[in-house]
Amino acid sequence: MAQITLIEAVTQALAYEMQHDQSVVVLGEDVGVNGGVFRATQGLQKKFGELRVLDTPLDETTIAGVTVGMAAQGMKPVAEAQFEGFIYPMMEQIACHAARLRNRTRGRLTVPAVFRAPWGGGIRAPEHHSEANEHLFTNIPGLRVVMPSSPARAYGLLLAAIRDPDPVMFFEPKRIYRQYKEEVPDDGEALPLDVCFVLRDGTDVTLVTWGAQVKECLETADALAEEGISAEVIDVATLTPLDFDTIAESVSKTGRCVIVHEAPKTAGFGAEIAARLAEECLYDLLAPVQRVTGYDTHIPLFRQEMKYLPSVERISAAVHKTLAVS
Amino acid sequence: MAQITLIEAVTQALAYEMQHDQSVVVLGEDVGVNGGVFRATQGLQKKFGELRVLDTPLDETTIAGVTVGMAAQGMKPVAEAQFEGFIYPMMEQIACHAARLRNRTRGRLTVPAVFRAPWGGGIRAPEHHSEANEHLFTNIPGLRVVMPSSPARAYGLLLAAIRDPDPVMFFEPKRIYRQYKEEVPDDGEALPLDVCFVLRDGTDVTLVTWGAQVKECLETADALAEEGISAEVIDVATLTPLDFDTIAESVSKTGRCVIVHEAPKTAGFGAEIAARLAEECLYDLLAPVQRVTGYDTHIPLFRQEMKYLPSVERISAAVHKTLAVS
Amino acid sequence: MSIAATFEIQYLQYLDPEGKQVRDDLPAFAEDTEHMVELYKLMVSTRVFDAKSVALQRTGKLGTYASCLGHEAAHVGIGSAMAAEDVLAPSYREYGAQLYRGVQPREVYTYWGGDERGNDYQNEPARHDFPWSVPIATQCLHAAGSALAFKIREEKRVAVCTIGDGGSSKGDFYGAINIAGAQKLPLVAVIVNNQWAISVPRHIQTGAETLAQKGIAAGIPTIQVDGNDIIAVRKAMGDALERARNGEGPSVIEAVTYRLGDHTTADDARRYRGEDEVKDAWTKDPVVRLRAWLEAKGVWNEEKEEAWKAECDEWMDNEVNAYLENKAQPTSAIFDYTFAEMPEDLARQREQAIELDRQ
Amino acid sequence: MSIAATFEIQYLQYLDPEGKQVRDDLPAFAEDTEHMVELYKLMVSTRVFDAKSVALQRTGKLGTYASCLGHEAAHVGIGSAMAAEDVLAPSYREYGAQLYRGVQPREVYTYWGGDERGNDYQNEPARHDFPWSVPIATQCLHAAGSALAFKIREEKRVAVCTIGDGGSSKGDFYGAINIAGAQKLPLVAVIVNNQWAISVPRHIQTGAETLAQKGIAAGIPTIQVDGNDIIAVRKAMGDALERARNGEGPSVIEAVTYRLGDHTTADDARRYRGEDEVKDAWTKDPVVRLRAWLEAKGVWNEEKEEAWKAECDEWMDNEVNAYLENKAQPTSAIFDYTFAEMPEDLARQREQAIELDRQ
Ligand SMILES: Cc1ncc(C[n+]2csc(CCOP(=O)(O)OP(=O)(O)O)c2C)c(N)n1
Ligand SMILES: Cc1ncc(C[n+]2csc(CCOP(=O)(O)OP(=O)(O)O)c2C)c(N)n1
Ligand SMILES: [Mg+2]
Ligand SMILES: [Mg+2]
Repeated sequence: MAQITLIEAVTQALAYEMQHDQSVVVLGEDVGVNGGVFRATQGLQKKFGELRVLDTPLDETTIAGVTVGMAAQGMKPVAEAQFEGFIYPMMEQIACHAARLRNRTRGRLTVPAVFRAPWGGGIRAPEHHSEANEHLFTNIPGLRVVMPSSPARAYGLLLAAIRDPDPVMFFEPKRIYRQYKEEVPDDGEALPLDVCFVLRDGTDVTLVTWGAQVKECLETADALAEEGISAEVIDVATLTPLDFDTIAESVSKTGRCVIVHEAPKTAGFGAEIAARLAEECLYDLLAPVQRVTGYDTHIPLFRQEMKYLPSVERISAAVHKTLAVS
Repeated sequence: MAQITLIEAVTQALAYEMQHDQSVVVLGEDVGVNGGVFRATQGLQKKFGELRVLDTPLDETTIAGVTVGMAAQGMKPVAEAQFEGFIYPMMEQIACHAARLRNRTRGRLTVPAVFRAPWGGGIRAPEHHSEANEHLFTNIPGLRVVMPSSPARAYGLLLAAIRDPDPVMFFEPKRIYRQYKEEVPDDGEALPLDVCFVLRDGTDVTLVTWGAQVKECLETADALAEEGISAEVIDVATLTPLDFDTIAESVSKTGRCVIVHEAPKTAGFGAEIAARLAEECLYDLLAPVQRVTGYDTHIPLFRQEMKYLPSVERISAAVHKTLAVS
Repeated sequence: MSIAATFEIQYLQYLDPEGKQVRDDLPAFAEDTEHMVELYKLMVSTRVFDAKSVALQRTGKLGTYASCLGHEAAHVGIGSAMAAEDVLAPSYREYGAQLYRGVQPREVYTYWGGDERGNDYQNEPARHDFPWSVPIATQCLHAAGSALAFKIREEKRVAVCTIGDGGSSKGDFYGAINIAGAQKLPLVAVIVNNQWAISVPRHIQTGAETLAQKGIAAGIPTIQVDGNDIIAVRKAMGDALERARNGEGPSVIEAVTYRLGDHTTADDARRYRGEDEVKDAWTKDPVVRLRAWLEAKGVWNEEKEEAWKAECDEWMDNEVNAYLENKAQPTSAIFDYTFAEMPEDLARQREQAIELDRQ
Repeated sequence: MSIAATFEIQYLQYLDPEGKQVRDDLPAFAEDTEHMVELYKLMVSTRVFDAKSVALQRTGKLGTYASCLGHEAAHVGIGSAMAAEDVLAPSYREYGAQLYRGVQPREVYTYWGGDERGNDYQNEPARHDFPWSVPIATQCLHAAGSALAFKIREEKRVAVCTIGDGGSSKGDFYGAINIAGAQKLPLVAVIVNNQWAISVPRHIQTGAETLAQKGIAAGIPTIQVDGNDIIAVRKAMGDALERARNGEGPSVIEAVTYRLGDHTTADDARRYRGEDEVKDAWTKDPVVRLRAWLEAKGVWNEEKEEAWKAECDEWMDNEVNAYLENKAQPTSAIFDYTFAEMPEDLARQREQAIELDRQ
């Protein structure tokens, strides 16, 4: 079996599901002949035709609204925003309709759609191409917000997202699109959308993260291990609805938690996890929860972006800070 | 001096600033002859003309983009979204330009604009007219998110918002637009945008809230006082950038904190405050932080909305829960 | 200078304000007087229904309500031209079209009475239609998306959206007709131009002489019709639907009418528009006009009118009673339609809310 | 049927692809051959600049870069027609217009080199222009807002936005021309139709025969011009600017051209378009065309061409050096432009970041 990258896993999941379910369609800007600017939809139009892999006019509002309309009439659209920085024009359709049509109509009409977008910084991209704005969607009821961080999880979670009867925001950390390969059997097996994944067991501290920062956290855990510190690493994967139990269990065990994300700190999704810990695990906490995040500024253009993104050094420093408390 | 309501205070602040600063203009849907659907701009067009109080075509994207353009060219626009549920089409202009033009151009162009919107539920309004979605803006660097909760604070904070050299989201809790009157001298005195207001001193527990829930919290504090419980009440007023120090000082004193807001719980702005407490005041906390909020659902249509909104009973119950811990 | 393209916007009218027929080439459906009487009856029942709604609101039994007074020809014309399998994506006052498609007055009351069940239309074909869309113009894209679904599935169905003069300023409207034009989707977008968007008059919305010409921007057929003349509306709809069903793509129709009432019951139109204008608009009343034409043809009279109105009154009273008897939803209903499957956290919140209710 | 409105889209061209003049009525500015030579020289320097940028990217000294190859007549035509006090709101490849208005090549390099200082144009009039706008079409509303500011302040200035064929599908473009039409704002919106939006061809964007006709939807004057003929572009711009300056309101101009290069250096156009099409487009090269015309007039020749190119090379080398010598901003710069006044929390984060850097 071939080893594939995260982006190839996305393509593989799309192809699998389009093959097995006629109601699945892909739409967005440049998704057709070009196969998407990152090649996520490479080869799909050739296989499934111009209508099921539809190049749209350049208007994200249109893409989102048409997606809602199709979904409500029985299709399973997978819409692409070319970059997460261009998802804003989709907000009205997502918040007012996709996320609530089921609720508004007492279940009469539903929106089984996926909104995909390449997410985050670290690839030396131009202005507005490096946003990490998942927070926009995490306070909207009726949405699932999902972020894969490995080829296998990209495949399994995307399949689950497409099959889910409700709308799913699916954010792909573009920084690790091609970072490494792994074997991902094309067996159509979905992964659950209601669990966090414990990627590494540990006893001294829990690192909670998602997306591109999973890699940084695993590397930090490696480095810490050399110092004799045992870090548990959790990939949240599905931010909302959140599987807090898995996190709580881990932090109850380790007593210490460092939350790592790329978005700005204030009101980033890390706040929710820290808040839950303060509410439900207060007595298990041996030290204040730490957040290692982007700063409360716009991500700088690429000449300085690495200074903005959480690094192994910054995560490590936070871990040491929490361990210093006894 | 006449006693005025919160909405009248908004009008008074707009009129004052338009009178004293020629660059201030008001724009939005129905803001002209009609004076806004809530009468926030009543009488302004008559006084300042059709161009400085401009009825726009029905397109919030247009309103937001034109606001950015005018502001960058030296005006101080105050734009209105008719309800906060209709602010979504403004998101792209707010996030990509208003909040970052200063940063993008290293200070060459700036956006001294205010985006006003009636906010929240509780007035038996139709579908999509009761949203509390301030969270959308709190993770966006470069924005101030402000919410007044009394006529005097509406006047002073709105003046400050208009004068601020950066963009301000100004959300007006429509539920208390006309709830009570107070004396608000039309003296052009602004209030600071970087402080939380301690509205009531207390020693046993700190209630942290904003917007329409300030009233609920003050009522709860009254009720608690009868039981001999002394609650401190903080009106956050400016959510971002947050004056955490005032909150920290209070919670360090009381050891207990209940955060109250109308938006859904998960990833609402209450999470940020709870997270900060967990990070910076962990050892002062005598009990887990509680959040009393809207549920993680869409606010129901009005026949059920009061069940959704935080009530004195729910806040009170949370206070008792935190006091039960010793 | 050479000419790259030329365009023409046609205006269609069969009945003038007095109900006099101004053209000889009546469409086939209009030759069928029995059918025209049916349409007339629905226009009347729509008006009776509407008056009842306003009355309910005035007596505190309904929340804010958006009246359709004056739009009866446009709305019934739209609804009656559509096939059952077509899909309607309305804004919030197209009751005349919706009643035709099976929406029940009690559902309208339930919705404006602050209860989500009003959006859960029980009868086909409305059951597969979209619910009222309050966020302006968003429904146009739902119709475009539906049309795309029909095209992909090779179904001979058409999606219809309605939009106001004000709404036609919003980017979504443009996006919808644009993708429909590019992909030749079976979409009919009807601009119900009632001259006002709450307090904002038509001329502040746009510098365009007609709203119909917005269709030119999308390169699609477009026409302006007298929106108070149901024959004109219905004819233009019929033509557009037929083209769409035959794979010939989308159309725009501007139906010129007038909002005779306030924007909603929360509005007071006297604040911003003169009485003369409204008085003048009443002389173009779509109901009076069709009645005059039908009476001239000898197929309608005062007696029938009274009988039908009485029937409508009874119908509406019945609907009102059904509405008023309807108990509020249980607390659990706040939670139960958020996801197909209830997340654990939400289930806990649900339990808490139910518990709180018990106390 | 009666006619509600009629429209005509004119097409303007003075020079054919061979540089042959196809009309006698040359505009005054074009009679001034010295001026035309100046325009030609800027078209050439723009092309030299562009080639240098691509080369810089290929050698790893620049990030992704959006080339303007083939757009020189359109861009220089736009920029040269504007008055200094006017405002330009470009998208991301209108260097020809921007160089004319004082943007320095080193600023362009700085921007695409991943440094915000590139947006901080130092020279007037560019200093009051908008920076590049990556979120498609958003700049059109900035121009409309600027135009509104000019109107309110009674300044005789015009705002100009440029937008691509793809971008003209986005709601913002429609919103901008619509409010401009409704309020008669001094706005000129130029659609630079280069046939492609990354990989999406013009016909997938819209069913409209011309993009110019989008102006009809806003009820404003609109024209289609040969975008490879700088005389046509400049003439249409001049007329539109004059109308706007005189209070006669906004215009749309469609400049028909072709994107001869890849969308950006991150793109490979061979994936989605045929070589024949590109070859054909090269026969309409705007630079060759103007040169032929100037040479026929006897005011330009090979020698002058070589001399000017050499001068441009030197200029660009100088700019490149200035760019490459520019040190990265200090860490504090990540924080310093977020607000006019630094919030306390942010100041703490700033200190931490600087501290981290020191380690
Ligand atoms: C996105 C959005 N913005 C604002 C509103 C508030 N609003 C409700 S109806 C209306 C006017 C609509 O006018 P028009 O489109 O002409 O339709 P009409 O009410 O006349 O049928 C406005 C501004 C809204 N519902 N949605
Ligand atoms: C809102 C938004 N969506 C998507 C993109 C990604 N994108 C960048 S350029 C482009 C195509 C633009 O085509 P066109 O408007 O024709 O301009 P051209 O590049 O041809 O000059 C796209 C889709 C973007 N920058 N902004
Ligand atoms: Mg209207
Ligand atoms: Mg293009």
